[in-house]
Amino acid sequence: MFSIGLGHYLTLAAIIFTIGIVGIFLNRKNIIVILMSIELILLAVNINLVSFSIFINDLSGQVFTLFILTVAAAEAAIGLAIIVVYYRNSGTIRVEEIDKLKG
Amino acid sequence: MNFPILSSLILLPTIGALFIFFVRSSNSQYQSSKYVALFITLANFILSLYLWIVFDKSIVDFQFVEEREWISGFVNYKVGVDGISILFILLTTFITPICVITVNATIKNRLKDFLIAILILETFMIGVFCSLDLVVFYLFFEAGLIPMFLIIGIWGGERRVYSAFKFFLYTLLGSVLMLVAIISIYWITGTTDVIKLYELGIDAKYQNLLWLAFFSSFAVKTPMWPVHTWLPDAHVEAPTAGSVLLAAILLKMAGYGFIRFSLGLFPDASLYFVPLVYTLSLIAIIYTSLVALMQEDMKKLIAYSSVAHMGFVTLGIFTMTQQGIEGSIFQMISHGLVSAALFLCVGVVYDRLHTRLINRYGGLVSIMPKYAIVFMVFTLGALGLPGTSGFIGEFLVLMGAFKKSIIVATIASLGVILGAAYMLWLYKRIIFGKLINEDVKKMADLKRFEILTLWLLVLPIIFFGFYPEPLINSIEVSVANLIDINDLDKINKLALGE
Amino acid sequence: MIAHAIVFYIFSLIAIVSAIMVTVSKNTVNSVFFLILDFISISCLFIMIGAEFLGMIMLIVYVGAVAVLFLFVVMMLNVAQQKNEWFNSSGRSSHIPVGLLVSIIIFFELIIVIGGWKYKPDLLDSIAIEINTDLTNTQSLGSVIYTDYIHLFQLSGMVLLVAMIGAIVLTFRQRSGVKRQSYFKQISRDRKDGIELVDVENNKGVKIDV
Amino acid sequence: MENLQLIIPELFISIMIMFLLIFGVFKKNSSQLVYNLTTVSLVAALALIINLDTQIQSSLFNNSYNIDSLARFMKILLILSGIFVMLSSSKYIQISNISKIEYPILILCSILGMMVMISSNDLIVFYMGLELQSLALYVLASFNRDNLLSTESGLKYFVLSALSSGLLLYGCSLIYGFSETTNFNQIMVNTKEIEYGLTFGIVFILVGLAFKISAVPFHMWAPDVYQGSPTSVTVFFALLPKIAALTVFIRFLYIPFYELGDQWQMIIIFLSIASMVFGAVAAIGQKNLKRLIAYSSISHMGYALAGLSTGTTQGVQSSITYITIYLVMNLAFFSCLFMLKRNDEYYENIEDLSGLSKNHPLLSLSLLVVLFSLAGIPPLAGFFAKFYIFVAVINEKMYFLAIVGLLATVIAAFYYLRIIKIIYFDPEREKFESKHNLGLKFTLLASTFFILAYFIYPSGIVDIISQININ
Amino acid sequence: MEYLILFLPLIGSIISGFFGKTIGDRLSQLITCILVSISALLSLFIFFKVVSSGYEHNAIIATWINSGSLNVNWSIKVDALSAVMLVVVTLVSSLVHIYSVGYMSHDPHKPRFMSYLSLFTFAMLTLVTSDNFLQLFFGWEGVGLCSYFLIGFWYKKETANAAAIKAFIVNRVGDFGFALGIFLIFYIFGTVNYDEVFLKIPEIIDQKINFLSFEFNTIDLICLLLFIGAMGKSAQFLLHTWLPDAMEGPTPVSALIHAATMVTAGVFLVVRCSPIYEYSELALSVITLVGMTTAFFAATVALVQTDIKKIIAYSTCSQLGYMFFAAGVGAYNVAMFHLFTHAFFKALLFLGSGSVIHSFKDEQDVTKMGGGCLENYLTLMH
Repeated sequence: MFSIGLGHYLTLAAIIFTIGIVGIFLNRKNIIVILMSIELILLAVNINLVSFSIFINDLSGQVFTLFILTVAAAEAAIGLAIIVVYYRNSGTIRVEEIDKLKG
Repeated sequence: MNFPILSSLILLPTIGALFIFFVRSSNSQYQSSKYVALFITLANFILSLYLWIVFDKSIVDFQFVEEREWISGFVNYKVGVDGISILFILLTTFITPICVITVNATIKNRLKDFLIAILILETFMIGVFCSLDLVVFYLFFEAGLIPMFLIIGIWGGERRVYSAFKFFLYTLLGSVLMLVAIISIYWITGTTDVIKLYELGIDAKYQNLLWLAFFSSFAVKTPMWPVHTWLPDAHVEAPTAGSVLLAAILLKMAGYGFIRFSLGLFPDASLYFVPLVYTLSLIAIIYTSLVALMQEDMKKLIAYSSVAHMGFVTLGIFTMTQQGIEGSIFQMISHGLVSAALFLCVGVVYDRLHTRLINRYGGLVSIMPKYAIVFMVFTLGALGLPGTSGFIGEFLVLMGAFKKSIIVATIASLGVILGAAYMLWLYKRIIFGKLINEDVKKMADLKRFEILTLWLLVLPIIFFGFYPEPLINSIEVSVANLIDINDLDKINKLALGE
Repeated sequence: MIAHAIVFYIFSLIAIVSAIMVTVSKNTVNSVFFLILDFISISCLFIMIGAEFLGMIMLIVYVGAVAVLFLFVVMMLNVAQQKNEWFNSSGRSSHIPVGLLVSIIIFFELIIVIGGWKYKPDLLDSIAIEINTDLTNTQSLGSVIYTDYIHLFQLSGMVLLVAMIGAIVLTFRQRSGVKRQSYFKQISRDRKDGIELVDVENNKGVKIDV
Repeated sequence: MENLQLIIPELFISIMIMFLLIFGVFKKNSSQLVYNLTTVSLVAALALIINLDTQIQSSLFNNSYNIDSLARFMKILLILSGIFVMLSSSKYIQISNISKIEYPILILCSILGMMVMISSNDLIVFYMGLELQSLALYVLASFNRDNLLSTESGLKYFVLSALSSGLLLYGCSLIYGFSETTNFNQIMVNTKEIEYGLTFGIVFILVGLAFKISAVPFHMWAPDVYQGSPTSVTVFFALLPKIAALTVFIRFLYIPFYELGDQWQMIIIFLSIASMVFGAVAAIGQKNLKRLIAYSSISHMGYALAGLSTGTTQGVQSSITYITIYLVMNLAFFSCLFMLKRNDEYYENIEDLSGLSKNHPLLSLSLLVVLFSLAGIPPLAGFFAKFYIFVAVINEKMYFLAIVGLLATVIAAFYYLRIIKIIYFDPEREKFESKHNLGLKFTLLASTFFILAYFIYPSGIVDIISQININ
Repeated sequence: MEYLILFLPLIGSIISGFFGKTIGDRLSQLITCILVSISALLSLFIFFKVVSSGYEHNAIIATWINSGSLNVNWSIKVDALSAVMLVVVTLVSSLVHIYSVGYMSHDPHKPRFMSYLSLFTFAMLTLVTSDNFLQLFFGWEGVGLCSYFLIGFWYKKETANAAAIKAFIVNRVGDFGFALGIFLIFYIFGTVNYDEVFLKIPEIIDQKINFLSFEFNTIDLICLLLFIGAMGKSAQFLLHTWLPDAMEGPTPVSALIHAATMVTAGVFLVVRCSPIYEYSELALSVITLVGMTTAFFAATVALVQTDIKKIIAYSTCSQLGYMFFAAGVGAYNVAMFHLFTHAFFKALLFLGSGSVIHSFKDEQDVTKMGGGCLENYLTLMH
C-alpha cells in the first residue's frame, strides 16, 4: 500500500483513461468537453509511458511522451480551429445538434 | 493446328463489338453497324462450322487445345473442345446471327449498344463452352451476366428492372459457392486445369461438398426447381433476341457444366446425389408443366416449358448412361433451337400487336398462314413429336432414365403428355379459333427476314429429328469416355450384379 | 517511502477528482480550470517520479498554451453557460448506459492488465537508451532528441507547421472593407498629398474620395 | 548518416512543402501555380522513389525507419494515387472556391505523413507519421470552411480520429510497457510470452487502426466525412489514407505481433466480416453517391482485412493486390463524379445520374465498368482483386469467411446494380457539361482502361507484389 | 419400289403443302391423288409378290439413332403382315384422296387438306413398314399428328379444335404406355429391332421386374404397356373417348383415319408383336377382355347416338373390339382379316355418310334425316 510501485501509476492512468472515455461517451453538452476528454486520455497515456519508462529504465518512453505532448498541442489547436469554424457556420457546438450529415 | 482457332472464335465477336463501338453513331450507320455485327457473327459461324468439320470425332482427347500462361503460376488460359462442347459452340454461333437479324424489328432504340451487348455476350458464351480451366470457365460464366443484365434492363418490358435484378442476383448468388469450390479444388489438387483434374481425380471425401457448391450454381442457371423463378421473369421482360439467347444458350451453360464438371470431376458425389437431382428434375418436369398450362402470357408459358425441358436435361445427365447423357446433350441442342424459335415466334406477333397475352390473339392462321406453319413445327418440336429434334432428346433421356429407375422414367414420361397439352393449348388459342380481336386482323404475315430466321430454325429441327446422327456421332466418343473413365455405370453394374 | 506514498496519493486524488470534474462540471470554463489542475497534479507526479523535464514541459505546454487556448475558445464562442445535461438528455438515446458499461468493462480489464506486469530483466538488451542516472533528466533527453530521434524531432516540426497552417487557413479571414495600416503609404505621404483645396459650391457639398 | 539518400523522397517532399509555402505566400494569386507545382513535385518524388535501388532492404535511425520492398511499393502506389487525385480534382477545386495555396501543401504534408507511416518500424515513428497525416486531413476535411457540411465532417472526423489516436496510443503504451521497447522487430522478439498487457495493447492498437481504415464497428465517421467533405478531399480520403493504414496494419500484424497471431486473428476476422456485411447492407439505402461509396469502401476494407487475417504472406500479397485494384476503381469512380457538372455546380446524388447513358454514353460506360468491377463481376479487375483474396483465405481453410465474403458481394452487387439501373434504364435528364480538363479525362481513361483490360495480363501486378516479402 | 411406296405420298404432301398456293388447287389435288394411287398400285404389286413368292425384304434407308447400344434405323420392312397393311393403307388412302377432290370442292383450303392426307399416308406407311419399335413409334405419333391436323382442319370451329387436342392428348396417354413399353424392351433386350427382340424372348420368360412397386413378369409387363398404346390408338374402352369427338373432322378424314387405317394401328401392333404376346397369358387375357368389353360397350352406346358419324364411329370402336378379341384369343390371322375387310367397308360407310351429309346440307343428325332413305341409297350407289 505504501510502497508506491508501477502498479499504482498504471492504475491512476487507467482511472483517468476511463474517465476520459466516459466523458466522451456521456457528454451531451458541448464538443469542447469532448476535446478535453481526449486530452485526458492522452494524459493517461503519458502517465503510462513515463512510469513504464522509469521502471524499465528506458528513455524512449519519455521521448515518446515528449512527442505526444507536441502532437497533442497541435491537435488541440487544429481541433479548436475546426470548432470555431463550425460554430461560425451553425451557431452551436452542442453534440446532439451536430447531425446535418445523415444517411 | 498452329492457328488459334478457338481463341479467334472467342475474340472475333469482341473485335466486332469494338469496331461497332468506335464507329461514330448516326442513323445511317446504325444499319452499317448491324451489317458489321451480322458479318462478324456469320464469320464466326462459318469458323465454327469449319471447326466442326476438321474436328476428329473419333478421338477422345480434347482438340485444338491452346494453353497460355495467364495468372502466373496459378491459372493458365486453356481452351479446347471435345465432341460435347463443339456442339454448343456451334449452337451459339448459329443462334447469334439469327438474333442479329431480328434486331431490326424488335429493338427500337440504341441499336448499336444492343449489337455490342450481343457480340460481347457471344464471346462469353463461346468462352464458357471451350474453356478447359475452372477459373477461366468461371470467368466467362459470370461475365455473361453483364451483357444479359443490360439487355434485359435496357431493352426489356415494363418490369424489366425487377427481372434484370432478379436474374442477376439469383445467378450471382448461385455461383458464389462455385467460386469457393474452384479455389478449394486448386488447394486440394494444385491445379484448376480440367484435363489434369480428370487425370488426377479428386479425393472422394471432398467430392460431396464440392459437388454441392457447383450444383448451387448450375441449378440456378439451369434452372432447376425451386430456384427457377427468375427465368419466367427474365424471359418475359427480355427483348426477343435476349430471350432467344437466354433460352437457347445461357441455360445450356449449366447443363454443359453439369456434364463437364459435376460428372467429370465428382463422379462419386454425382452418384451420391442422384436421388436429389432426380427428385428436383421430376418436380420441374411435372410441376412447371402444370404451371405452364395455366399461363396467360405466351413468353411465360414458353419459359416454364423451358424449365420442364431442362428438367429432362438434368434427369438425363444424372442417369449417367450413354443414352441419358447423349439424350441430354441432344435435348439441349434441340431445346436451344426450339425455344429460340418459339421466342422468335412470340417476338413476331409481339412486334405487331405489342401484347403477349394469349387471349388477345386467336385465328392467326387465316391471316398469317406462313406463321402458322412454322409455329406448328416449333410447337411439335417442343412437345417432342417423333421426326423433330425434340423427340430424340426426350426419348433418349427417358430411355436412359428407364435403365436407372423405372418409376422415375414413368413419372418423367407423364411430362411428355403434359408438354403436349400445354403446347397444343397454346397453339390452339393463338393460331386457331375465330378472329375476334380487330387489331389482330390488321397483322401482316411474316416479313422476309422473319421467314428467313424462322426457316433457318425449322430446317435443323426437322433434319436432326430424322437424322440426328451428325450430332450424336460427334458426342458419342466423348460421352463414352466420360462414362468409362469415371466408371459412372457403377450403379447399373451393381444393380445387374444383384 | 511513506512521503512518496503520501505525495502520490494526494496528487493522484487531485488528478482523479479534477478529471471527473472536467467532464461533469456545469460550466465549461470550470472544466478547463479543472483540466489545468489535472495537468498540474500529473506534472507534479512526473517530477516526483524522476521525469522532471517532462513535468515542467507539461506545465508549459499544457497549462501555458493548450489550456489557455481552450479557455480562449470557450470564452470566444460564449458557450460556457450552456446547461449541463448529464443523464437527462433526450430520452431516446440509449448510449448512456451502454457507454457506462463499456467504460467500466474497459476499466476493469485495464486493472487486470496492470496486475500482469513484471519487470523482465532478460529483455534488458532490447532497451534502446538506458537512463543514465548521472545525467539530469533534461540532459539525457536533450542528448537523444537531437541525435537518435532527430528525424522525429524534425517531423514534429512538420506537425506544428501543419497545425499552424491549418489553424490559419480555417479561421483567418481577410475581411474586405476593413481599413488597414499601410506603412509604405503612410511613410511616403507628404504635405502635397495630404491637403487638397476645393471650392465648395453652395448647397452642393463636396465628395470626399478616400 | 550515410544512408540518408534512402529517404531522399521524403526529404524532397518536406523541402517542397516549405518552398511552396514560402513561394505561395509571397507570390499573390498563385494558388493554381502552387497546385500545379505540387503535382510536378509529386511526379518528381515518384521518380526519386523509383530511382532508389530496389535491392536495398535497409532501415535507418536505429532501425526505426524501414526502406524495404513493401515500403517502396506502397509509396509508389501512394504517390501515384496522389498524382492522379491531383490531376482529377484540379478543376473541382477552382469551381468550389477552395483554391488556396494551403490546399496542395496540406496534401503534401499528409502524403509525407503517410510515407513515414509506411516506412515506420517503430511505435513513435508510426505515431508521428500518423498524426502528421491526420492533422492535415482534419484541415482538409473542413477545408470548405464556409460550408456547414464540410466543417461538420471535419469536426466529426477530428473528434473520432483523435479518440482513436488516443486509444491507439494507450495500446502503444501498453505494448511499450510489456515488451519494453518501441521497435517493431524488438517487440516481436520480446513477445514470445503472451501476457494480458500485450493482448490489450494489440486490441487497442487494432481498434485505433480500424478507426483509421473505417472498419466496422469503427466506421461511423466514414459516411459523414465522405459526404460532407469537398469531393476533391473525399477522393483523397478514399484512396491515400487507406494505403498507409493498410501498410501499417500489415506491419503491425506481421512484424511486432506476428508471434501473437492467435490473439489478433479472430479480431481481424470479426472486423472483416462485419465490414463486408455491414458495408454492403448499409449502402443499399443511400441516396448520395459519396455516402454510398463510403459504405462501399467500408465493405472493400473488409475484403482487404480478410486477406490479412490469413496470417500468411500470400494473404498479405492478396490484400495489397486488392488495395491496388481498389484504388484504381475508386479513382475511376470519383473521376466520373467530377464529370457530373452543370453550370459550375457538381451533382452527387444518385438520382442525378438518371438516364445518363443517353446523353453521355462514354461516361456511363466508364461508370458501368467501374461499378461492375466494384461489384466484383468478372472479367473486370474487381473480380481478380476478390479472387486473390479468396484464394488466400480458402488456402487457410477459412471457408466461413470466404462464403460470408462472397455473399456480401452479392448484397453489394445489388446497390451497384441499382446505380447502373438508374444510369441505363431510367429516363434521361438534363445534360451535364461535356468539357473537362485533360487531367481528369486522362485519369478516367487510364483507370477505366486498367479495370477493363486487367484480365488480359493479370500476372503483371501479381508478379510485382509477390516480390514483396514482409519479414 | 418400297422407297417409292413410302416416299411418293410424302413428296405429294410437300408439294401440295408448300407450293399449294402457287400451283393451284387443281394441280395439287391431281398430284397427290396420282402419287398416292401409284403407291397403291405398287403396294398391290408387292402384295402379290409376297403372296405368290413369299417375298420378304428389309430395306434400310439410313441410321436414325445410334447411341451406345441403341441402334435404330429407318427401314422398310416388307413381309406378309406389312404387305397387307400396305395394301389397306395405300388403297383406302388413294380412294379417299380421290373422293375428297369432290367432297372438299367447296373448301378454300384444298391443297392443305390434300397435303395432310398424303402426309398421313406417309406416316402410316412408316408405321407399318417399320422394322423396329422406334420407327413404329414415329409413325404412331405421326399419324396421331395428322389426325390432330385433320380433326382440327376446320380451325374456326371451336369444337373441332377441342376435339383435335383431345384426340392428341388421349393418344399421348396411350403413347405413354407404349413408350414405357419400348423403354422396357430396350432395358431388357438392349435393342428395339423386332427380329432381335423376338429372338431373345425365350431367354427372359421367367424374369420378374418390379414396376411401381408391383412385381410383374417382364413379358407381361411389356405386353401390357404396349397394349396401353394400342388401346389409345385403337380407341379401346376407357381411351375411346376421343374417337367420337374426332368426327368433327371432314368426313374423308373419318373414313381414312378413324375407320380404315389409323385406328387399326393398335391391332397391327398387337399382331406385329404376337411373338411376344404368345408368351404372356396375362396380356392376352387382358386384350380379350378389353376387346370384348369395347365391342359390347361401344355397340350399346352407338344405339343411342343421333349423329350419323358418331354412330359409325362407335361402330368402328366396336369392330376394333372384335379385332382385339380375336387377337387376344390368338387368332391373329382372323384379326388381320377382319382388319382388312373392316377397313374397306367402314371407309365405304363413312364416305357414303359423307355424301349423305352433303346432300342433307351438312346435317349430321339422323333424327332429322327421316325419309331420306331413297336418296341415301342413291348416294351409296353412286
